[in-house]
Amino acid sequence: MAKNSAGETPEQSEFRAHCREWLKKNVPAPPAFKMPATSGGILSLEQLEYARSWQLSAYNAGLIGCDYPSEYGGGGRSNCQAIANQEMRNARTPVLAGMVGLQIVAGSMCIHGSEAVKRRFLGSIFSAQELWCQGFSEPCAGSDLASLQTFAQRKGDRWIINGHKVWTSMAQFADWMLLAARTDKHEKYKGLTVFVVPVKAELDKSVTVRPLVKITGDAEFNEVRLDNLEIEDSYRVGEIGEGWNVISTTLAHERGAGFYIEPLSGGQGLQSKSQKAEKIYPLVELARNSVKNGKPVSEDPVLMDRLMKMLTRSQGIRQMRRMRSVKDLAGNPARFAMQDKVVAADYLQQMSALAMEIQGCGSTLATSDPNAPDGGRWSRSYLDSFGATIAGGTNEIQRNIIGEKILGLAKTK
Amino acid sequence: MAKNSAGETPEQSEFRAHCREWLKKNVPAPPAFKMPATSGGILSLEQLEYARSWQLSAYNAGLIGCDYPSEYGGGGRSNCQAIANQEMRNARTPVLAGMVGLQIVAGSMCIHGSEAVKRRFLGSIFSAQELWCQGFSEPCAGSDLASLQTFAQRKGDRWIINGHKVWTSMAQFADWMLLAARTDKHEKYKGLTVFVVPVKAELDKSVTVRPLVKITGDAEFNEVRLDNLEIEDSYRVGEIGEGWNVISTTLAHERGAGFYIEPLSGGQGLQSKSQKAEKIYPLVELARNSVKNGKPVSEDPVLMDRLMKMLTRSQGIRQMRRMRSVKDLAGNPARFAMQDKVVAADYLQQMSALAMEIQGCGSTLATSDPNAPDGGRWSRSYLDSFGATIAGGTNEIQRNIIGEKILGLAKTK
Amino acid sequence: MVQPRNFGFGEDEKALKEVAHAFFRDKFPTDRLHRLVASNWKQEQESECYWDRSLWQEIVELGWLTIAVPERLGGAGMSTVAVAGLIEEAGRAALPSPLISTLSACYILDACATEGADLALALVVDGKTFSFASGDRYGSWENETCDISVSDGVLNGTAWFVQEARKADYFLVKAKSELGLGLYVMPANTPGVNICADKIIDLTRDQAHIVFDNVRYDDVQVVAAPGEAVAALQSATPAMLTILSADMCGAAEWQLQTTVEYARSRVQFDRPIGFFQAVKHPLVDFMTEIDQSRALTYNAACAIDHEPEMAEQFARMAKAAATDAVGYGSRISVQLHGGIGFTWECFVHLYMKRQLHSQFILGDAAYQRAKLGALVLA
Amino acid sequence: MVQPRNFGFGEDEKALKEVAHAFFRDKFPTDRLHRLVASNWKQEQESECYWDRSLWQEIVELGWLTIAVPERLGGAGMSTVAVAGLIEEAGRAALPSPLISTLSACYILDACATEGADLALALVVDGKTFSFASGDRYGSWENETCDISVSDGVLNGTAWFVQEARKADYFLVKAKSELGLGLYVMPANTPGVNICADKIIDLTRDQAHIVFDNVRYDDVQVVAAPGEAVAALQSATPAMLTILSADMCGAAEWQLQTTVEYARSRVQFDRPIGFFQAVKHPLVDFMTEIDQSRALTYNAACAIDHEPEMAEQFARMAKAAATDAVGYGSRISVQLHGGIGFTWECFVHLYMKRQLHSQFILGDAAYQRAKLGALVLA
Repeated sequence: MAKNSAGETPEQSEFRAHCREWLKKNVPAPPAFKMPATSGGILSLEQLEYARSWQLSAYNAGLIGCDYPSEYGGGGRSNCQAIANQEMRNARTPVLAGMVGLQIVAGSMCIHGSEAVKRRFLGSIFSAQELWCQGFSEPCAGSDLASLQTFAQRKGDRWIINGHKVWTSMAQFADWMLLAARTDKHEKYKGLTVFVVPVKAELDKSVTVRPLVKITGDAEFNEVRLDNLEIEDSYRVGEIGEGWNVISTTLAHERGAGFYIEPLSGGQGLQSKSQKAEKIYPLVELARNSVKNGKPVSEDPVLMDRLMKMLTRSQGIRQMRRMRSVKDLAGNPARFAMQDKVVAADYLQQMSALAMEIQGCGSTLATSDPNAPDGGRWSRSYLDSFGATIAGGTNEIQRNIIGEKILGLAKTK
Repeated sequence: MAKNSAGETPEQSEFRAHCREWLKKNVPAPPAFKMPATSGGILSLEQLEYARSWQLSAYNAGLIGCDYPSEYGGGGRSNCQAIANQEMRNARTPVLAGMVGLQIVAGSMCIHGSEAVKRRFLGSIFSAQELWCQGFSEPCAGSDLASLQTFAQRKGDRWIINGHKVWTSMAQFADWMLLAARTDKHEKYKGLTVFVVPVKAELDKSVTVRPLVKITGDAEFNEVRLDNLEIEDSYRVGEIGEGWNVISTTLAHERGAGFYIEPLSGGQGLQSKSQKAEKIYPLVELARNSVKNGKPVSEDPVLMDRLMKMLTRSQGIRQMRRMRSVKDLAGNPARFAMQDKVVAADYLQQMSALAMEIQGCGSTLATSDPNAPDGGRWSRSYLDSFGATIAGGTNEIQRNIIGEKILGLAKTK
Repeated sequence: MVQPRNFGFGEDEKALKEVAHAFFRDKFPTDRLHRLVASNWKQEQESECYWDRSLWQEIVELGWLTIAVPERLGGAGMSTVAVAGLIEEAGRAALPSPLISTLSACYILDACATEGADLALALVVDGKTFSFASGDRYGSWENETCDISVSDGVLNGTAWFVQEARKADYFLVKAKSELGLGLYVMPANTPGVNICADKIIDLTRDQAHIVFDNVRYDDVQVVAAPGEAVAALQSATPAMLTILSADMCGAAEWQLQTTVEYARSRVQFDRPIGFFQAVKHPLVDFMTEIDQSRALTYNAACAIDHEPEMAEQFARMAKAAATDAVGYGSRISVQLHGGIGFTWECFVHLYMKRQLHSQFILGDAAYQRAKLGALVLA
Repeated sequence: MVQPRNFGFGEDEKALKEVAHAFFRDKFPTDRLHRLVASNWKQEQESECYWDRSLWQEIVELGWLTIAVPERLGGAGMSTVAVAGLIEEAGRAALPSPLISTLSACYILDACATEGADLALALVVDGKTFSFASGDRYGSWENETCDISVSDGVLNGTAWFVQEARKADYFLVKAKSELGLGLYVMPANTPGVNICADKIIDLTRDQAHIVFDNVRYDDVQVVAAPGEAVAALQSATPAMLTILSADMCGAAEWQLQTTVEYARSRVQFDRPIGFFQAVKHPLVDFMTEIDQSRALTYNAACAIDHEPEMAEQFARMAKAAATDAVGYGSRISVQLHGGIGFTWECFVHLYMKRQLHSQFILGDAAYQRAKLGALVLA
């Protein structure tokens, strides 16, 4: 296909122009109330409605689900979601309410779901008419996800489900859950099956949602108990016993290494006009404005050395993401895709730790303290960064997977 | 037992006085030729004879083998070797020729050897009348030492031995080797047996010694091939099939965590009057005397920060060794003993790397270059440091052992 | 060697440490700490000041508050090594208390060697608690920086980052005048002394900035005359660094043992996770760092007692090593606990937050190394 | 974005890199390198200068020496991204050659934009090799430091740490006069130019200090007049840093793949050692560092071609990242090979030594970051 100087097909160029045009007119002003930086941080209904109505509007303009088949409510385009993402990022659009559905559910549902499931659910995921949560982790199944114990008992054309899920963000708002359950107690990996189960409709009946408090004191996650929840077999995603496949596809999408590129929230709530990797630039500002032990931090060579290390890393991550799309240079693109989460999570943690050191004693102050430098965001972000290094597969497990899948090393197990 | 203010028994105080007195008069002047810093670096016969005659003289004065039973040629004292070591270190005594025998062989021979073996060999180890090498590692048995393949075939009251040993320092000078061999091919750990085998007497007959060149270009090690070497069963150390026990005792002594404290070379060949851990002070000197990118290194805060980190670590190791002997503070003394090798090896490597950075471009120069700063010793010592992190059990394996033995974690295997 | 080889850790020191160990183990186990400081998880509690006053009363009655007060003033006058041993045990329990702040004040007061200082030390013997009020707006640990000024017998200004401020009966206030820095003892309830609680992350401490608004004082409250404070502070700095390091080492050992216990019991992939080197090796590394930090801490304490010319160097090494050790160890203690470590209900975050706080108080690792470098090169 | 998203890595760049990859794979496998530079292990060889001149002749005939020479002077005039791609492949082979030194000189000469510089570039087109002679006694990379002075048409002094000195036909000499720094082209065989070989650790390079003893020159040899050199050097610095980084990335990938291969085949405890996380995780970390360094290197190359105002920042990032990556990677490549990695016969030490050399040339990581900090805060 002919490509222009930026390496884009005519379809892509045209789509980019459309996005830019539409965004110029349709990005809403930030609301009067505070919005979180990610959909996981949505706690109130007014936040939810704001994020939801933005997603619907962006979906109607064709910026969400661009690369999914049109028969399921997608845009039917090819390699356009990344373009919409760039433009949404540049336009600093609001958080998308249905990120769990978009990032975690849609990709594997489209790959493994039945025709009926895809027609029933995908469109409402894109439009945020229905919200989703993910039901994989359990208290005893963290890194070793396949040891999960939630059990689905077959009963004719129905399944009766009992179990206990944790780390379920958005469960308090979700209409549906993508649930991984055991259907065979004798086979570890081959005894799993994935289902779509109702949450909101069953709330306080066969489904109980309870907030789970994080290390920061925030309740962004939930635990969900399922007691004799009954669903029809048509709500199954993939074959019986093939759940591990579905889970793997889902996790790959969650880690940004899946087949579909998920839409990105635009960072309206972020302080800088940037992706995570660029958050370093506020750190340069912080260094400029901070005084430590009687001298400006920008004149402290030891801290400046470490800051430049972080700046280099930030730019390295950014350029790695760029190189990932340049096939002739990237070699195996999976190599780039699979390391992204590990590298970005470690970076976020180290950068936050450095920011705390720049602030010195100021880092003892919580976000609620009016004297906290930079609003206390860096200490908070350090504590929060363990979400990134633990959730969605710990960095330790990720390194195993990369070593095995990319470098071909023997399996650690 | 009554102790004086330094925590010493009367026997210890008296012994310390004796050492000090004797050393004052009997430490020989450094020879005209260059001596290596460790016995493993002895390459010429004149070096060997110098180190050998010093050891004999120190042994005759009672400073070597102090804590071994007197019936085997030891000093019959209790907890006195450490005192002799301190005094020898302070007196900057020469290298001891028979370090392999003293450090590696004597302890486990005394614990596991037959009465005949102990009477035959221990005294000549202490006096350096006979020199030793260690025959454990093989090309395919490094970290996994118990997978060694050298085979000893029983034939009446004799054994016929075939195999290939590597990393055998001092083999070119050794009279004897402490050999680990397989006596049962069906049992991994329980199929091993340890023997004393002749080297010098069988050289170029059933024993072949060939130098093994290190990463630095030096040939401090050897490989040793055994072809139908025959020995009597009385040369066995420990029971048949109990070799792994003997090996473990030996390795513990090699790592400084054994029952017996081995004598120390006194550091006459070292540039500073100090143990390894104190080598940092020359680094402070180096920093004072180095110029990098147009300014003195002592005015470079980034390098000074790292230098102070090393200085702190050096002092930390030193104080840890001190605390190890203070039972009420140390808790489990094995915890201190077992980590010493790992920590010291990592430290040596990191310190050398820092010295290279202090020297900058000068670190490209080899020891043979007359312009090399500090004689090129730091780049050399960096390369050599992999001996410390690999030999005698890699640091990776050491960390396993510590985690399992001290912290009680599950075995990694 | 000037120092006794055994750090001066004799029978008295041993007995004190053993008693303290048993006391905290029995009377203040971690679940009690969690109930005390973390049972309510609302953000507002960040400005709360939870401590167990009856437990504190027992500690006072055990005489631990006075161990650094000279015998001639009625204190126990124990060695710094003994103090380090006690504080190591308190740190293991992450005890919310004004113990460290009061002992630190004792070292400063003792270095002042004035009549006023002796009177203040007598208050400690009476069970009164102290905190040193000296930080500037930016949390500087330089002796010279100060946001409080004194003139005409009146103090004005603000002391920032004052530790355990709401647990202190008295403040030891650093203030500047034209003649230099002086130190003043000030009852916490003096009119014009406004304690403004900070909202902090560490749930086991409290911290405040204290606004002095035309606060008058008597001559007897002057424990170091203008120009005399810096020498006293310099002399007390090694002890302040050393006891904080001891607290960090004790808390670090708790972090290590708790995480080791988890790694022994948590099963994933059909194995206790301690099987995996990605779990095992970091724990071993943390252990080696703790042991070096502890050894450096006792070495510093022993130097204060026996080799004062080396005390500052050794104390800066101890604080630098402890700060790096607990930075690393806090991270892995949460990380290796996995999902549960990221929750409020798990105990490890209490220690991580305490250690984060300790890392910054009295200056972080790079700060100690910069000071050390100046001393070594001097 | 000013830069093309694909780094400007188009068909020509791709073709060149692929040809180079196959060329080095087929003609200069590592066993051949080992035979060439390490078959004799005596210390004396540290001053030897082994290179394969017939292989070099093939490289010259392929035109790779001229890829950075402008087309108007008969060169290939390719993009810096193309140059980076070529050097990455040469680095993977750890090629002993004056390729980097000559290409670096081309960038400096091109920036001089003088008649003399054009004549010198024409020499490159004729297959002549160059090296930049500029270092001071302490190996400073500051443009301002210089131990060679020029007066009355005569050069005197010493250039230190000159790369590939015995493989160079010409030196590009930096010298100072009252009017400032100038650059001079000097045939290696000029009387009074004394090449004193250094004994170095890296077996794949040669290095010398060059003593200039009353060396005369013609006007045409002046490629940058006194006072003009600093601007030219500043302009060429990003390219010099970038191609060295490319070499380091290529060599690093060899280190990674070779160690991965060993971890897949070496069996201990009945398992390929790659099973163990203490082997697996460091390899993964090294991979991520290589990939960031490579991405930064191509980003810097692309900036030189398209976004020159950012070129120095990006090039310093690339060299800093590559230096840290290969420091780590060299260490683990030897460590994870265990005993065999500590021997002369194993290939990994050749790469470790080359990387150690590269880490220091043009300034180490901390130096790059200090420069970067000044640029960012400016």
